[in-house]
Order: sequence, then structure tokens, then C-alpha cells
Amino acid sequence: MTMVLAICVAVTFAVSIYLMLGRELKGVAMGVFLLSHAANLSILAMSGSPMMTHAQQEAEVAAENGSHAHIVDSPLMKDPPILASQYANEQPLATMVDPLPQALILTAIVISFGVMAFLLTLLVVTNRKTQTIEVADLAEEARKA
Amino acid sequence: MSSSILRTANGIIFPLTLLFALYMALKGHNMPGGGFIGGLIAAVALVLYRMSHGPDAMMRLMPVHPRVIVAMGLGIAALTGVVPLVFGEPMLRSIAPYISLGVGDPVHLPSALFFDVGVLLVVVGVSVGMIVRLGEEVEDE
Amino acid sequence: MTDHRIILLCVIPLAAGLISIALINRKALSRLVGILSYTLMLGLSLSLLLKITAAPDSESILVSQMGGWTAPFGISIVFDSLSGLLICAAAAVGLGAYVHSFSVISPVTERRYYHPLMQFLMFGVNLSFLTGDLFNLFVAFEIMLMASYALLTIGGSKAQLSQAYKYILLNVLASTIFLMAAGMVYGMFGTLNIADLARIVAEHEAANKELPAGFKSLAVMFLLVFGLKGAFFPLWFWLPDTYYTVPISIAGLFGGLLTKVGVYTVARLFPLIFASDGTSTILADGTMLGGTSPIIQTILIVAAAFTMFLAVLGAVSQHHVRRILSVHVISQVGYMVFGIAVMTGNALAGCAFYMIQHMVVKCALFLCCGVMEKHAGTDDLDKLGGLLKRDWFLGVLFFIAAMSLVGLPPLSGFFGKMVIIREGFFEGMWYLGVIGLVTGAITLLSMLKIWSYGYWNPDQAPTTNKPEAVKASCKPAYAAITLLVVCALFLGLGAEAVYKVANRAGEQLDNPKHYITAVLGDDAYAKVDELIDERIAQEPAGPASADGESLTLVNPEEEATP
Amino acid sequence: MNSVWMVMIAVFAPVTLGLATLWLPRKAIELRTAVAVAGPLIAFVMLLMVTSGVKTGLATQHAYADHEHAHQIISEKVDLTTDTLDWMPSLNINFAFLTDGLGLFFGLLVSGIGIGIFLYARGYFGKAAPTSADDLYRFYPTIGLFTTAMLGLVLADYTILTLLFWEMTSISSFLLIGWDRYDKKAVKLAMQAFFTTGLGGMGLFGGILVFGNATGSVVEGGIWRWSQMLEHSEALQAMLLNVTSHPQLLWAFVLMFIGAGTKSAQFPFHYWLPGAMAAPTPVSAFLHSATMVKAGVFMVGRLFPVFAALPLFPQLIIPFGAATMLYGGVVALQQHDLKRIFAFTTVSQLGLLMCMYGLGAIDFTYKDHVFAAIDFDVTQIANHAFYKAPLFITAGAIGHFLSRDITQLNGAFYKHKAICGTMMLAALGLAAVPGTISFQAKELFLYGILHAADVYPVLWVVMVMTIITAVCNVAICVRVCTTLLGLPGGMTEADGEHHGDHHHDHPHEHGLLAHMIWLPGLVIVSFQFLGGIITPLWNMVFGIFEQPATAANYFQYKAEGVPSLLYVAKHLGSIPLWISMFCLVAGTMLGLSKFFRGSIKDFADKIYPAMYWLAVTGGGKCFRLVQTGNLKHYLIFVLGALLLGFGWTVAVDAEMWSTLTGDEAARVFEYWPGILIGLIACLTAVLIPMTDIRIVRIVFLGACGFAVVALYLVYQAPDLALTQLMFEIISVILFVIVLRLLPKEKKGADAGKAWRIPVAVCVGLVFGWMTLTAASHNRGETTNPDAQPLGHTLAQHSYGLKTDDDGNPKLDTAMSGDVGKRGGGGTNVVNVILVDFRGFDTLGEIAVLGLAAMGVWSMLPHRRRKGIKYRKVESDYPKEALDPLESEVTT
Repeated sequence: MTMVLAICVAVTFAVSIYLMLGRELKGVAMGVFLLSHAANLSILAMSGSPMMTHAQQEAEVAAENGSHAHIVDSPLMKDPPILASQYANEQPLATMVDPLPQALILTAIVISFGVMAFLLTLLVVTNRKTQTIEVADLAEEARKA
Repeated sequence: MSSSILRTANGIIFPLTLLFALYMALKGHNMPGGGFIGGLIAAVALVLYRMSHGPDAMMRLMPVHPRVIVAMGLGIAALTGVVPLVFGEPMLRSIAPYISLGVGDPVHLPSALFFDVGVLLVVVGVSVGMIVRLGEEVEDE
Repeated sequence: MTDHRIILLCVIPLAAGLISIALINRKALSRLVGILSYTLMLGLSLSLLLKITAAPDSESILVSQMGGWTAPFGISIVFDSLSGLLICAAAAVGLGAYVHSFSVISPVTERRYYHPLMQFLMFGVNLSFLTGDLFNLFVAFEIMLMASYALLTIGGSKAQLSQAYKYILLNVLASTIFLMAAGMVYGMFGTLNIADLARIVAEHEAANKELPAGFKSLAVMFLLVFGLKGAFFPLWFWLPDTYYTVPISIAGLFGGLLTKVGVYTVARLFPLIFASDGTSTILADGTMLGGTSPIIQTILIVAAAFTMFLAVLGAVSQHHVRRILSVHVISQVGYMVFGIAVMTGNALAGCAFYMIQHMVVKCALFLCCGVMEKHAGTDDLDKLGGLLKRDWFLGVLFFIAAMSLVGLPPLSGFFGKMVIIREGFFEGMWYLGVIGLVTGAITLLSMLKIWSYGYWNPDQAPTTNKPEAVKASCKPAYAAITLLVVCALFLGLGAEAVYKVANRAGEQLDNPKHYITAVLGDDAYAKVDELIDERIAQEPAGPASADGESLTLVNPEEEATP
Repeated sequence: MNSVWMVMIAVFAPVTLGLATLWLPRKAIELRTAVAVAGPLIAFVMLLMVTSGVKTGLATQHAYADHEHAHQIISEKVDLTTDTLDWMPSLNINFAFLTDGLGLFFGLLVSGIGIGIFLYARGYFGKAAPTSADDLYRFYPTIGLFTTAMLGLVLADYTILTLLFWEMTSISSFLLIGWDRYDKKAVKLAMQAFFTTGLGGMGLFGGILVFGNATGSVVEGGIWRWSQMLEHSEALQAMLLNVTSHPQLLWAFVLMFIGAGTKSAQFPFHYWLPGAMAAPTPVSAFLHSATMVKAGVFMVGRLFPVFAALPLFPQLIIPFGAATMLYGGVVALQQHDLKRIFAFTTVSQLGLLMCMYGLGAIDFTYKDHVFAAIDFDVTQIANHAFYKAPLFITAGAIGHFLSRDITQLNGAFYKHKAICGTMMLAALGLAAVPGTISFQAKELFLYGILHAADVYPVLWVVMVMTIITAVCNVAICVRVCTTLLGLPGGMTEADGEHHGDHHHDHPHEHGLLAHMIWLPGLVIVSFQFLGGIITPLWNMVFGIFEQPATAANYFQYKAEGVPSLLYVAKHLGSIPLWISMFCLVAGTMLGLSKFFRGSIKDFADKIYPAMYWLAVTGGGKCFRLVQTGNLKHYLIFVLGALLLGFGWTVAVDAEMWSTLTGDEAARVFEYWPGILIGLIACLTAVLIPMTDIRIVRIVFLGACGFAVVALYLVYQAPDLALTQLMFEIISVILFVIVLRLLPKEKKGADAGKAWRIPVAVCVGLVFGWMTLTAASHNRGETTNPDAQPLGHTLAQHSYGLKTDDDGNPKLDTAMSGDVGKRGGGGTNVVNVILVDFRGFDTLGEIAVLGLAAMGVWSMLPHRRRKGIKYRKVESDYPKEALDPLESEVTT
């Protein structure tokens, strides 16, 4: 499953770079938007696969069905990082996905939203003042200044 | 933007959504949810409300500039963090006491709850403030 | 040593920022709160710095664990000599730029969240210097950057807006890469705490064990990120385009502070963690000398050389005071990278010294430029002239600051440069040393250009700008510049005192033990010591090396292939 | 051991008193002069006292002993260093002074001539001139700074302290050359001088550092004091003789010579010195003839006892010195401005002095000669100062009253007898006429070449160059004298057109102080004749400063002196004497002839503009090559750096490849819904750039976002999914709003599509691969097998106390410290991390959010519109300053 995320990261990042290299800032802004997805997915991959390993599945099934452990066909997924009870020492933590990357992503989402909103406003204001959001035109402005 | 259907529907949905937002925020410590989600839900509700009821209604609802909400939220969150410093504890040192209200089970009141409320206010203030402001620009065009 | 007061360095600007949002329409009160905040920061950081300077080694690093969660579980805030020096300098520079802005910034601009933004910027900068957590560092960067984006566009002139997007987009890209890299660090090591990372790396080094696959690539990514914030070659482009469009006080603040944050993080993270190649040499006295990854060092060397030289050529070719100063920021960063590239304790000390003096001096120069513009109405060297006649006091201040920047002894720029170049020569990087010297000479030329065209030469200012009127309106500016120039003079003439602190900072950067034990507790380094003892036991002292120093040289390559 | 304080007072008195004059009332010129002159006077007296302290051992010495035993050494070792006054011990910069002969001689020369110059400045700027109050007000502090710098430079023991004062002389020289601040030409010349000497200063800086580093094996921590260098001369010379194994020492010398050479105006860097004549004449006389320009010579003299062992020493110094000597002499003859004539002769003389040290190094290995070329270095230097300073002083004086253009001065003697007389006396020194000490000095120099040429025949070239130079010098003297006296053969107006020169038209005044415009010159020039005629007296004064040339007995004094005229005639052999005679005769003929009367330009004047052009124009082009202002190029640079760096690390990190073939790849298909969602995310992302229609783009963008939300769900992250969903909604609203405010897309081919794809793909691959590598690393298996990722520990402590088997709370003792004892009080681990474990991140994050909003509001201030009426708030900003568009708060 990590592979899937890695591919998603590669594709979204590539597309966003492609957009950022474009000639107009609107596309660039969209690229930035995608960029945050790529980053978040990349961090998500760090919590490991959401699927249990073979040994974990065996243990899980054994816990449910007494001693008769046999693996079911459909794969078992790990639990979300929410403790079942308040005194959760019985919680099999190994079968819970790593919560820390999720917390990091949450922070990252919020920050990227802030940046995004600011960037979009900047585009509006820039367009209003300079009458253009073409990268080449703005570069011309830099040379003149 | 303000069709009457939307307005009517929103009249019912809006308070419910706000309630839902509050619920999400408060139970966030134990279930999925929290200040961010609560704040965002509230923000979406407020934005929809403005779309359906127009800016004047919005002004009646929020008579202050959104920055006040943002500053308040940030202030609450920061204050939650700073209070332990006064007692020689590190910043953001949390406590999670059970407070007996006299009736029923004691209420679990982690100090992080205040922090979450701060987060909620900031998120509401920022989202609403920015979207409303940019929306005005569109209306001015 | 635990000291919870250090977080006040972040709380003060945060609180001041919030108060000035509330006081958004009260000019005088906002200013008062701002000055108070900067002064408090300066006082607090100075007192803490004095405290740790006087303390023995074991107590020379102050730590506060946020939320009371033991490291590495919570976020550690660490105040060591390097952060202390930088925060002091940052507060001084902030105070200077802030006070200066009273005489140059327009009331319209000032009302547009200028005061809160200035405070939040300091929040981010101080947090960047203080934090001991990689992800928190990302957050700190974002606070700082967000504030700088807003300050960059404040006032919203056409020139500003047509350039600002580059700064923002490049920084967004860098931030994203930083975020991913921080995540990857967590993926590789399961921790985000810098001290914990340093511990893991030190354990690898002590055991001569290879670091995980991809570690080097990760290091390159971090270098890219910090290099972009620090304006290294070839990542500096955002800087010259944007710095000369913002209000001059803000340019001064940015020129003084922002690039240093990038350089600081490189100095903090690379010698301790990312420049390691997982090997080490055990010295005769049982201390461990970590190996340096040749890739990272080479990249740093190349970056330093090009940053120094190409940028100074850029600076000397400009014909506007602001542009000369802006591009110079980059060139000076090259010296700091040089210091880091050498990567010995002394060189890092030199780098630390150079950083703080450059913050003060560069900001002072920008602020001088602000007053020059007030006099002449422009910063075009062709239209300036005769400022010395109009305003000899400004001339004196500018001259001291300019010569400090050039690094003529006994002014502040000299000492950092001296230590860095000396160490460069000592470590055999003579090419960097020579480039550094030539760069120094060209820096001199560019400063002379400003001096000669601006302060000497016939006066061309419009007659409407009466010198007395300008002087009267620039009183806060003079106060600010004087403050910074006095600081710069102190850094020069009293270099000994400052250098001692910088030297300790260099030692702490070079030897991770202090940092690790201060943050993670005394036991944290035990494993490393154990591994070192093991290695000493395994390999009895080898033959004395050619220079007569008895090193037990453990060649990792030989060991790896049995 | 001398008191450091005496030297400190000597060094710092001039600048202190100079600055003190700033507080005197502007009109109090007499008082100002008195206070300022006290500076060099105090320095002079102090240094005399130091000298007498050092030289007590010399009382018994017979200075002019018989020259058959000239190398008789008084074997009393003298401690020549002072105590140390700590300034920056850890940076090797302290106040300690090396009061050896060379240093003290220079110190006395500087302070002694300084007294004369300070007085002369009073005469030069004149009391009656309207600007003089202002001029003197500025002059004394600056020249005081210079005097201090020069004294410090020659006396400092710490190498870096020397450098400090060295740069200080450059600064003060810059300020003085640019004296006419509002004259563009003078300003340019000042820049030229400062840049050139500054470049050299960097060389000296590097040389000192390299030297300190390279000598770590001699002295612990390296040599950072000149006295240490001299003390360990044997070890150092052993290293120098075998320099191939210590190349650093070679480079140290070369770098230091760059410093010395530029400061002492060696060809081709001499151009700044004639340019420096833009300074007022007191400055030219003091800095640019008698003292500062000799700093380079001094530096070579400092290095000589040790570095003479370096084979390169003469090989480098003699060619440069000789070339400078010849070039300066020849060009000097063809100038018309008196100051330029003398400036070029200064250049020439500096070349000679350098050359002398080079020859000395050759003699050094052949000690059995009677006089080594180096034996009388102090005499040579003093000799030059004693005719050149008066020449400048009188040139300035005559420029005051008449003109500095020699073609205008025919017969000037009869108008200003004292001034012209002094000038002619000094010119005799220039010509090295018998009777001046100059004559003996030249004899000794010729003698030195002659002996060295015996061994190295190539030095005959230098001999010829010296002869030509001497002929030119004599010719200059002849022309000056004949012109001033109005004799036939003098320069007349017919020889050149008159250029407007610096004609300071000062009103005449009377009184003793007015005569200071020439009197100091006469006093100084008298030494020439005293030395030449009563040579033993000269030796008594200057002989004691002559240090032995060899390092081995550097700290001892030798008893010998400059030979008297008689001795020269009798003993020195006939060849140098004949050469001198020839020069005098040939020089007189050349002077009277018509040759070389025109004024020529110095081709080296183009060097600085060329360097300036190269740096400014060429460098600027270089810089603009990368600084295009175009975001696209910047991104390419950044991404290119990333790809290069990553490629390199991958090339050396073989393990990186294993992640691509590892079992992660095998586990791709373990969960079909996950793959499907991933596919949707990728597809929608790729579709975005495929279309030009913006609303479709936003749809795809949103779809991609929702796919990401679904991925979060697959990854068991409900909080993330909810948050992302909400932000997605808000972001799409935002995008829609903003896109309405932006102009429509222009139709047409998106240029450069082709190259964008490979860049994008490469970068994408980098991050995908890195993600895979980092994620597939087994975190448990760091060095500590017990370690688990932070996340798991945080989950364990998310709520709080754990319970034992009976359901009672228990402490988790495995965890150290605080974490074991309490929890976050919640069961949603992600939220507990957000608000508690990493609450500080969240605080920062909402600060970012707040800042973003502030940024938006700051860019888009509210306009006055009907709908928006926030609560009325008072503002104390000035009303008129408010932007008319802004009315959010007032109304």
C-alpha cells in the first residue's frame, strides 16, 4: 500500500511542478494546491501500511476465535488511532496506525490552507495593480524596476 | 445568490450545523473531531448563511470584524498555554481533572478543551473573514 | 538545565502581537507595545545569555519541555549559546528596524496590521532559533514566512506586488519539501526531536554503522530547503528581486534576520546530524570525531564559493543603494556557509560570530539607506551626492557600518571573517579562503561606491528637501541606527566577550554530547560512550600518526570489508 | 622589557588629541594647532624614552669603528618586546609592541615628521582663508588617526594588530585623498587608492592567517607575533629552505608581499600613488611620501630576517622593485605638475628600497662582504624621507603662492626665496649630490648590486636600471633648480600648456606660524646635509636603529655606521664612485637637454578603471545571467539543484535502489479499494493541466482533493478525512471566487510544454522514491531495538494512567519521567497529540492561520460599502493620512 501512496506522491508532485512551470500564475496557484496534497500523502506513507502484517492478523484472529487461528481471506485493516476505552492498556497498539503522522498532516493542511488563501488574494491584488499575472510580463516589470 | 429555497433551507440547517460544529469540537478529545473540524464546519455554515441571507444578516450575526474573533481565539489558546508558566510549570502543561457538578457523574474537563475552543475561534474567524472579504470583491465587480 | 522562562521569548511577541491587533487603531499605544515587547525580548535574552555564559558546561544549555512531556515525546525548546546570541541580535535588530520605521512608514501602511505582523515575525524567528523539534521548526518557519509574506506586500505598491509572488512561491515549494523531509525523518528514525536524532546519529557513528538508506538524499533535501531560506547559491533568486521593493525598515529587518534563520538551521542541523556519514574517529583522549559526508561538504563548499563571489559581483554592479545592500546580503551569507562547510568547532564559532554581527550591521546599513532616501528622494547613486554636508552624523554612522560590513579591523565584520578564513586555510580549503579575501576587496569597492557617490560628490538633492526638516522627521531613525551602530561597535571592539560565547556555541555544535544530554537527560549519551569504549577496547591505540598526534584511526572502509 | 603603557601613550596620543580638537571652538585655530601638535610630540618624546630604555646597552658602543671589523657585534641580547595588555586573547589580538630598531626608527620618523607636518598644515591651510577653520577642523582628527595607525602599524607585535593598524592607515588615507569631497575627480582617485591598498590589505590578511596556520608545528597554536617569528627564526628558516614541503609558508609570503607591494606602490600597482596627489599637500608629504607608502617596505623589512631564507624572496622582490624604480624614475622626468613629479620619484625610490631588501637576501647567503646591501636599510629609508617630505612641503607652498606647474615657475626663486631655496636643497638630495646622505646611500646601494652581480650576473640588468634611474633623478634636480633660478635650460611655458591645477589661492599672512609653510621643510632637509657632511653624527642618531640582517643575532646590536664621504672615496672601490659621477654628469646633460620635456600619461592609470569595469560591468553581466527576474528560470535552478544533489547521493548510495525492488512493491495489490482511489487521485491530478477551461480545472482539483480524503479514510485517519473534506469545500469556494476576479485564460499554445514534462517527471520521481525509501525503512531497527516510533508511545499515553489486571490505575515505569505518570486525558490520539503532546505546534499553526488572514486583510482593506458596518472604533491615526478607500473603522 505504501507503494500506492508513493506513486500518488510522485504524480501529484510532478503535475504540480508542471503547473508551477507554466506561464500564468493561476495555474501556478493550482500547482501549489496540489503540492500540499503531495506532501500530506508523503507524510501519510510514513505511518506504514494500514494493512496488518501476517503475524498481526494471526494474533487478531486468534484473539477473536479462541485458539483456532486461521487466516481469513480478506485482509484485515489496522484500527484508527482512537482508543476503545479510557483505560486502554488492552488496546493492541501494534494494530493501530501510527497517529503522529496524522497529527502532522493536520497541522500541515491548516498551514497550507492559510498559505493558499494568501497566495490567491495576492494574485487578485497583483492582477489589479499590474494588469497581468503572466510570469514573463512580471519578469519584465522586474527588469524595468 | 440568494434564492428563497436556499434561504429557507438554510434557516433550518444553519442552527443545526452550528450545533453540530460545537458537538464535533467538544467531543474531539475522545472521538474524531476537534477544534479544527468544528471550526471548519461552523465556517462553512456561516459562509452559506451569508450567501443565502446576504451581508446585512451576516453583520447582525457577527457585529465585529473577524479579526476580533481570531485574536480572541489565539488569545484563549495562548492563555491556556501560558497559565502554567505562572505556577512554574512548563508552557502548555495540561491537566485533566474530573470536576464534580454535584449532580451525576463528575465531568471530565481537560484543560486542552480550552485550547480547542481557541483553535475553533481562530478557524472560524479566518475562514469567514477571508471568504467574506474576497466575496465582497466579487460582488463589487 | 531546565528553565521555563525561555519560552517567554516566544510568548512576549505573541502577546504583544495580540495586544496590537486589539489596538489596531491606536498608533501611539501600538508603537509603545511594540517597543516594550522588543525591549523585553532583548533584556530577557541578554540576561539568559549572561546566565548560561557564566554557567559551567553542564548547565550551559537551558531546556523547557512544552507541556511537560519528556523529550522526545513533546516539543523541546532549547536555549543554547548559539540561539542565545542570535535571539539577542534578532531582538536588537528588530528594535532598530521597528523604531526606524516610525520615521519612514506611511500611516496607511502602518494601520494595515503592521504592528502585529512585526511581532508575529519575531515570534516565528525566535521560535526557529529556540525549537528543538524538526516539525516545530517547520511551524516556526511558516509563522515567520507568513508574517514576512504579509510584510512584503504591505502597502501594496506595484513594484512590491509584481515581485512578491516569487518569494512566496519559492518559499512555498521549499516549505513543502521541508514538510516532506521532516515526515521522512520520522519515517526513518521514528522521532522528530533534534537531540534524539543527534543521539541516533551519534550512536551510528560510534558503532561505525551505516545510516539508513536515503539519509544522504534527505540531507540534500534539507540543504535545499534551508539553502533557499538562507539564500545560498543557486537558490537566492527570490532575495534581490523582493528586498528592494519593500519599505526600507522592513528590508532592513529582512536583510538582517531572515536569511540568518536559514543559515542557523544549517549550522544547527548539519554538523550534528545531516552532514554525518555514519563513521567516526576515536581520538586518543576518548572523544569521538564524527565523519563528514563528502557530498554534503562538497555541496556546501561549492555553494559558499559561488554565493560569496557571484553575489558580490552582483552587488558591485548595481547602481542603487538598496540593491547593492540587498545583493550583499547574499554575498555575506556565503561567508557563513564557508564557516559551516569547514565544519570544525572554531569555524562554526566564527560563523556564529559572523551571523550576529552581520544581522546588526546589515540592518544598520539598510536603515541608513532609509534616511538617505529621505534626504535625496531616491536611492539611485547617480542622483545622490553630498550627503556628508547635509548630514555628517549619518555619514559617520554609515561609514562605521559599511566598514564593519567590509570587515576592516577592529570593526565587527573582521573577526568572524578572520576566524572563518583562518580555519578554511587550516583545513586546506585555500580556494575558499582566497575567494573570501577577493570578495572582501570587492565588498570594499561596493561600499566605497555608496560612500563616494552618496556622501561625497556634489549634492544633487532637490532643494525642497531641507536637511533640517529631514533630520527632524527622522529622529526615531537616528535613534535606531545609533543603537545598531553602537551594537556593531561593541561587537567589534568587545569581540573577545562575544567571541567567547560564540566559541562555546561552536563547541556545542561540534560536539553533540552537550546538546543531547541537556535535552534528553544524562543517560541518553551513555550508549554512545559504551560503544566508544567498546571500540577502544577492540582496537588498542594504533600507531602514532605522522604528525605525532596519537590518533587511533579507525578506517571505516577497512573495517567494513573483513 | 619596556612598559607597554609608554608605547600605548605614544601610539594613541595623536588620535586622542586630534579628536579632542573637535571640541574646541572652530575659530580657535592657534589653540587647535597647539593641541593637535601635542599628539605627535608626545609620541615622539615617549618613543625617545623607549628608545633610550632599549638602547642603554649601547652607551659603550663606538659607532664608527673601523670598518675592517664592521661585523663586530656587541653581544648583549636585548629584550625588545613590551608587556602584553590583553585585548582579545582568544583571537590573538593584544596590545604588545616590538620595539626593535626598525619599529622604533619608523615610530620616531612618523612622529617626528608628523610634528613638522602638523605645523605645516597650519601654514598651508592658513588662518586668513575663509575655509581654513573648517579645513583644520576636519584635518587634525583625520591626520591624528593616521599618525596613530602608522605608529601602531610599525610597533605592533601581534601580527593581526599590525593588520588592524594597516587597514586603519588605508582608511585615513582614503579620507584624506578625498579631501575635496565634492570634487568628483578627487573622489574617484580616493576610491582607487583605497580599493588598491584594500586589495593588498586582504593579501596581507590572508598571508598572516596562512603564516599563523602553517607554523603550528613551531609554536603551539601557530605564530601570531612578530617577536615569536624572530625568536624561532632558525626553525622557520629550516622550513623555508625546504619550502617544497611547506608550501603554505611560500603562499604566506606571496600573499603578504601582495599587501606590501600594493601599499608601497610597486609596479604595476603604483598608479594609486600619483593619483593620491589629489590630497592636500601636507597629506602628500606625510602619507604619500614619507610614511604610509613605506609601510610595505617596512613589512618586507619585518619579514626579512626570517623570510630572506626563502629562495623566492629575492626572485620576487628584485624584479618588482627594479621595474618600479626604473618606471617611476623615467615617468617622473616627464611630468609637469610638481606633485606628480615627486610622486613618481617616490614610486621610483620605493622600488629601490624594495630592491635593496631583495639584494640583501642574496647577500644574506654571502656574508663575507664588507657591506651587505641590507646593512643600512634604516639609513636608506630615512634618507628618502628627509628629502621627499621637504620637496612636497615646498611644492605645496609654491603651489599656494604661484603654481604647481613647473612650466609656470621660471624664476620663482626671486619671488619666494625661502621656499624655493628649501626646494632646491631637497632636490640636491634627490639627485644624490655628494654632501647629502643620499649620496652615501646610493653608493652603498650600487655597492650592494655590484657584489651581488658578481655571483648572479643577471643583476647587471638591475645595475643598468639603477643608473638610468639615477640619471633621471639628477635631470629632475637640474630642471627644478634651473627653472626656479630662471637659468637657461629651465622649463618654460613653452614646454607645456598650462592646465588648471589645484590652486589654493590663500591670502598671505605673516608671523611665525605663516612661515610654517616652508620652515618644517628646511628643518627636515637639514638632516640630509648633516648626514652627508658630518656622517658620524648621522650614525650616532641612526646607526643605533640598524638591526643586524641575520635573524640569528637579530636581538643584538652591531656597531657600525654609514661610511663617511671620505671613507667612500678611499675604500669603497672605484666602480660605484665612477658610476655616481657618471650619473651626475649624464643627468645634468639630460636635464639641460631638450629631451623628455613633454608631459606623458601613465599607462597604469588604466588598470584601476579596467578592474572596475571588469567587476562592475563584467560581474554584473555574470550576475544578471542567473538573476533574470523570471520565476520559471528560478524554479528550474532550484529544481536542477535538487535533481543534481539527489542524483549524486543516489549514485553513491546503493541501498537506495533496494527500496524499488523490495517487498513494498510486492504488497501493492493487497487492498483493491486503496489502489482504485489512488488511481483516481492520480488521474484527476494529471487531467488538471490537460484542460484550459478554468472551471473544469477546479472540478478536477476538487475531485483530486476528494480522492485524497478517501485515501485518508483508507488509511484509518478519520480526523484527517473530516478536516480535509471541510478545507476542500472552503478551498474550492475560494478558488471559484478568486478565479472570477482574475482575467480569463488566453487561448493559444502553452509554450515550452515539452521541456516542462521531463523536469516535472524527474522531480516527481525523486519525491515518490524518497517517500518509498523513508517509509519502507524499518524504524524499530535503529541502533536501539527497543525503540519504537514516537507515535506508539504517544498512543499509550493518550488517555492517562494505565490499569493493571484488576482495573486499578498503575504507573508505567518503563517510560522515563513525566510521560509515564500522566496522560493527555483523551482517547482520540490524534486530537490529544494536537492539543496536548504537540500543542505548541498547533499554537503556531493557528498563528499562521491568523497571519494569513491578516495578510489578506492588509492587502485588501475594506472599502466603504453599504453592507459592512462594523462597530465604530476610534482611531488616533491622522485623518488626512488615511487612504480614502479605507473606511472600515471610521465613518
